[in-house]
Amino acid sequence: MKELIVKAKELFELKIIEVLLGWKYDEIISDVRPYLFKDISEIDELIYDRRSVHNLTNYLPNITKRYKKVGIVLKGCDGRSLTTQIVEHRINLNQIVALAVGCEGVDIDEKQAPKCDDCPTNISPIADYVFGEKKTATEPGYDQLKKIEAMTDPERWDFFAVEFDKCTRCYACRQICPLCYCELCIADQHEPKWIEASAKLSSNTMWHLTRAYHLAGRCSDCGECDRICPEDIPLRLLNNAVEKSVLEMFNVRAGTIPDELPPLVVLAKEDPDEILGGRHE
Amino acid sequence: MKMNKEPQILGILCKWCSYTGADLAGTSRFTYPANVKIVQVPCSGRVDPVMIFKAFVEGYDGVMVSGCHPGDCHYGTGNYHARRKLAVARRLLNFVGINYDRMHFTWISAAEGKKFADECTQFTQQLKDLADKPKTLARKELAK
Amino acid sequence: MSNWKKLKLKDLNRFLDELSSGYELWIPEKEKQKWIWSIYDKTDEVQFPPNIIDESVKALFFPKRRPIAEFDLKKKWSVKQVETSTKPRAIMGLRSCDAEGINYMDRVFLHSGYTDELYKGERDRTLLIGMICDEMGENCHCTDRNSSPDKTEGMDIIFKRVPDGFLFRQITEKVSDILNFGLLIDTDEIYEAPEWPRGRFEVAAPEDVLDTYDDEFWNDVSDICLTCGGCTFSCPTCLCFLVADEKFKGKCERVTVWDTCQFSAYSRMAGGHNPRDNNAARVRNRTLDKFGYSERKYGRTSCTGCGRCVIICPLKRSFPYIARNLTERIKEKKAASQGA
Amino acid sequence: MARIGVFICHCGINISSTVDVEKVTATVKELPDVAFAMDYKFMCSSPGQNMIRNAIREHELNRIVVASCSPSMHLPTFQKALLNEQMNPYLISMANIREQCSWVTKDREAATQKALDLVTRQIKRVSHQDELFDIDVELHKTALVIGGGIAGIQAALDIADGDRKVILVEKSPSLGGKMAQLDETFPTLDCSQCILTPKMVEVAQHPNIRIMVNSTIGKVDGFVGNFKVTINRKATYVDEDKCIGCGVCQSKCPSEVAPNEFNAGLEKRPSIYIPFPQAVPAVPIIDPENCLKLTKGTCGICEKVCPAEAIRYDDEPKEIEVEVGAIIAAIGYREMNPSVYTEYGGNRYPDVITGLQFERLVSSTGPTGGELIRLSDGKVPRRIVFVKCVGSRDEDKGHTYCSGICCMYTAKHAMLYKHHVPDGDAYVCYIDIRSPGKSYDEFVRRAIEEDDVRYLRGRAGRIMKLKNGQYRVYTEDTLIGRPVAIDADMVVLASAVEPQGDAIKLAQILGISYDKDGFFNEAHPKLKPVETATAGIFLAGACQGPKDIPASVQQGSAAAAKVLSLFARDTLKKSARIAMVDPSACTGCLTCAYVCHYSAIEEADFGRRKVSKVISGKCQGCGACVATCKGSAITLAGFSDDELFEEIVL
Repeated sequence: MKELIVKAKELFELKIIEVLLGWKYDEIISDVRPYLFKDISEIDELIYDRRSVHNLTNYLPNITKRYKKVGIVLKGCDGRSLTTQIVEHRINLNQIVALAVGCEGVDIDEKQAPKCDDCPTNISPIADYVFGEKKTATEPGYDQLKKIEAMTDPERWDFFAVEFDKCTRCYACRQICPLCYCELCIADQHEPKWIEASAKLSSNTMWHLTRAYHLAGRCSDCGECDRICPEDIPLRLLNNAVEKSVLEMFNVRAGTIPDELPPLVVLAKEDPDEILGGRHE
Repeated sequence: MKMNKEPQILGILCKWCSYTGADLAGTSRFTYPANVKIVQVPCSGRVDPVMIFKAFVEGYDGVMVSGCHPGDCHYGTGNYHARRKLAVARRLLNFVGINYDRMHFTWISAAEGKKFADECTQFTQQLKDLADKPKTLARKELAK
Repeated sequence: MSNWKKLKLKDLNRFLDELSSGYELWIPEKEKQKWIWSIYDKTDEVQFPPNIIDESVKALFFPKRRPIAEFDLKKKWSVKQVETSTKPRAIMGLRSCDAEGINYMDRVFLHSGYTDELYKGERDRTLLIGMICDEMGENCHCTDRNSSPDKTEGMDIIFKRVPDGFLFRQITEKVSDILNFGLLIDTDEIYEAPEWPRGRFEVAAPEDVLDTYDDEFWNDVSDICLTCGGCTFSCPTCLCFLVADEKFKGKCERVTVWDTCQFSAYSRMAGGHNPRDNNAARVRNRTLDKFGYSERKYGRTSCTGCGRCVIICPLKRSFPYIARNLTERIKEKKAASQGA
Repeated sequence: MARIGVFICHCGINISSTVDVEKVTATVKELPDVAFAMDYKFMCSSPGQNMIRNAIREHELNRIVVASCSPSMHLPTFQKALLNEQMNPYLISMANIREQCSWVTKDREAATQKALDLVTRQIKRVSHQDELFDIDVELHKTALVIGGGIAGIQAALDIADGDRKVILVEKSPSLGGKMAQLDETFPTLDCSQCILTPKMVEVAQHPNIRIMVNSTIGKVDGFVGNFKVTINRKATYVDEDKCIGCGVCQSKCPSEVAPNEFNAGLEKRPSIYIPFPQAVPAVPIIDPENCLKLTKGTCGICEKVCPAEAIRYDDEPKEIEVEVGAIIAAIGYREMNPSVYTEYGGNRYPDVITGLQFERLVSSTGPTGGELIRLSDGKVPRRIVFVKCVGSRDEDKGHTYCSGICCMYTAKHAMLYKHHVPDGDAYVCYIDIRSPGKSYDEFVRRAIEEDDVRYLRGRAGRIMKLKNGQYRVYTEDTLIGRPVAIDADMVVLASAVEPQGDAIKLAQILGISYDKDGFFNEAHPKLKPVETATAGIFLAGACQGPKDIPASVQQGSAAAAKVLSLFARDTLKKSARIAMVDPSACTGCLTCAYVCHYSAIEEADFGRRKVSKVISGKCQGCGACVATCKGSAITLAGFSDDELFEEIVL
């Protein structure tokens, strides 16, 4: 990604950005990790390749508080998170210089991340500079999701009960999500206790339903929660189920259109009543 | 498999139309199953799907939400917002194994006492007809 | 004849069967690539991992969710205290770092002016049968924390794997009968301590660590830590909890639930003020607690060197990154102040 | 700590016949925080309320639960008891064990269990209820009256005479409504125009009334005391300030194609027209669909002949914004089109007309100048049949309700016929005669006894046109049990009263409810007949249900009295049940502002952050923002998460 490095240097030189959020190789952990480049001298270490799996937008709210002009390297899914962050007033777009890369997919444990199989947008909708090719959007396959959908109700619950039961409520999924940013998460509230603090099937179920619902029409399927979960709970399945509903019912793909309001706060008089009843196979 | 015992139903009704409709069912002496417990909210737009998730986790067999007919919301647009939220919640719950038919959303006006009683009766029957919901869903930690 | 006794490999299951007849026996079990603690089942094929068990033994004394009282919500004033089981229990295969963690829990729950009765109950009924690691794990660093895999403090019995079986030695007087089981035979073999590797993750002295409170360093760390709290849950000496009432169908349980200083809600006060409202402050708090505050309060740093925080970290770098950079930062500062 | 008093009502035997009230009382006594529980026959009665007051004092109660009828019925009653003991009125909660329990459950055990469950929920809820304080808001002391018929006119005049400003909006070119179309009125047979016209003139000349004709309501925002209303005024193509009402334009207009609305379509009118001679205001309007100038660009005669230069072919619709404190909906009714009644000819027979058409036919201002003749051939009808209940009390083709006024006006029509054609025959086919009201039954008797109108009890089955130009009405006389056929020269159908075509649309704009037929709903069928469920919006006239003139006038005056009593205050108490943002928990995403129907959420500073803030005067307490806030930073007082949680979770 030579052009990326050249452009980054130029932006630093022209003082268009103060810092750049990107990736670099860290020998301590022998892996690529997110890194905040603060000086032009570091830029040669900037990496973007199949190991750049992290969604960097999660760090933006903190960083934009400390720096006025922040450059960020964005994959397609990350850019969609950014769109929603901007609509929800988390980030001021004027502070951002978006370096959008034409994402060719990323790897988890040396295999292509499952999210990339379902990716409809390889380029960020917010882009000041574009590096790489835009791919024609393909419809998500949702292979895993469709397998679950094909099960009977009790089978589906049996499947999820096992998964939810594993949850230790470490909230890594919440912390890594760029769109989980409540000052006081509903799971941390004391009165009323919609979601009890202890890890047990009932409260875990509450947590996972609520988390997925709160991401409805917002989740960009960056897959970070799924990757990070220490118990390997298939969180993407839940996200995708909601994502698919929102697409089918409201024809909205979260974050793909800048300035578009999230579908659950849109006033939609024309929605058909059928969305409240009848089956949606 | 059918349920023998009466299914427990939580009815969340908007104050202006549906709660008044439920009152009218009483005034007109239309009977319906006693297992419907009504909670009043100012508007169906006040209904947060988290309440519905909680109701299922707490062991209710079905949840019924009703507001003013589209266009008739006392607050103008609350029921449109509710419709979107609840439609998403409903499909999410179905995805984890809680059947669509355990959630019943309807519009009942203040004049529709008969409709309210009928909806309650039909919904109760619908829940009885459903295969037993996953037993594990109701919390059992305290029973342990 | 040494003060060790030997159990032949073929007798292991019979030994465990006999042990489990008098004790609720907990042993490590491998589940989906991870070692966890589980109750011994006669059909199990028993294995002991070469070094740490992924799940900390903390949860066996201080579970993530621990009922402490019960109420009946349909009656007035109906509080009932929860009592612990008195059935004898043995935990077999824990490591020196686990024992260090238990020692630390003892300091917090038993010897700091207040006794946690539920913890004491669990502690009193438990026999600790420790194992000396075969080798130190990739992330182990107990040797840098004033300990080593063969440290026996806190154990009741210790054992070591040898090619054809196990060597056992009694440490405390708590139980002697176990070593008199017929299956344990006298032997001349003894355990010889090897030279354990050191210097993996050295950390500066507590006073120097505490001195970094206002350092800009913490801001840099925070940019790449999610404050997910995974490290605190897996840590054997992170003991924060919150008290919650959990109600269901007219009954209520008051429970303690693990909490973590890594969550913003942890330090949020009733009026909404949050003294640690950013990642930097929270990461700093945890690090300073492990290597500074705990030393002041309980006389020793609370990090046992088990390395679980490294394993669990979703970003794979919290501890080594922080430790190395912190120590370097302190060195830099010292050099600078000496130079000046 | 909560000290809860629980008061359980028998409601005579309304509750206690299916609910074991004593058992419920004994059981709730044992619940935590319940300091006192009792049951009584009529909790809402004066002794009942005194029991509550005494218990508050004696047992130092700080929360009250009353289990009785629906809170919509008696919550204010019990709140008063609290207020009398200096307790905050929001510290009470009601369990609805009558409408939603004893009246809908037959099984005693199930009803008792349900009642216990409902009371328990309210006991749990009430400890989470906080003291709330109503808010004072200023109000605009101007009323908006929608509809310029007799009900609207009466309401506007009464309010204006009370020295408050009124904006009177009428969608047609003139005030007057249906009453202006009537000939004589029952039961006194005084001339409708003669009693209405002075009132119309009074309205026109009243300094406190602003008339806006040719106008409809586009949008209503805000709340009681502070409505913002957008009024859409049609393009009329006539400058009303310049027009002198001479009517020359109307007489010279060459395009007479559109049906005359005022004369119920019995004749055509010009494309520039004053609807009727006494119209107020007496300003013509151009019908843009038929005007040759506006459709084809030709003609232009009216502009040439107008002595006042008042014609404006470039006129455009206007949106006018007004701020008002109260609204009265008085849009009246429309006569049902009997076209669905194909058995009565379905509008194909020229001499089978509706009641309103008959009014125009006998009126001296009507198409025939008051001469009663057949429109088909100009002959005087020698025999006439009146068919009642066309579209009323007919589930299949019409409406289920009784239109109420037809019995009376049919009697009047028959009498008028006999006065015009003394030697003619008048028949009335009726199902029932409904004539309650002062001098009403006497009026009907007069028609039968003095004017020799023949009443046949039976529903007319069919009307057939005969070759000789007559119409054969097949009916039966159920009193003698024989089929009857009458050959008549003219048939008048008493077509049903039904809501205006745009009634539902207006209800939705106003945010008021309507019944299955489309009539607007009053807040309470007996006790709040002119109020709607929306504070500050009132009803008058036939838009609420079929009504005759006296009833419409009464309701107009009643609504005006309500408005005047509202305007007697300088500020309004607004319910404390509104939303509040906890700024420390708010992330400032402002998604709450996107869902707020009242634009009641604005951005505010909180330390270094931007957060949402509720404008308390604007918030109406719907709670859409609360359900949208993922971080639960917004609380709706009275319907907080805490309160609802306790009701949901048992």
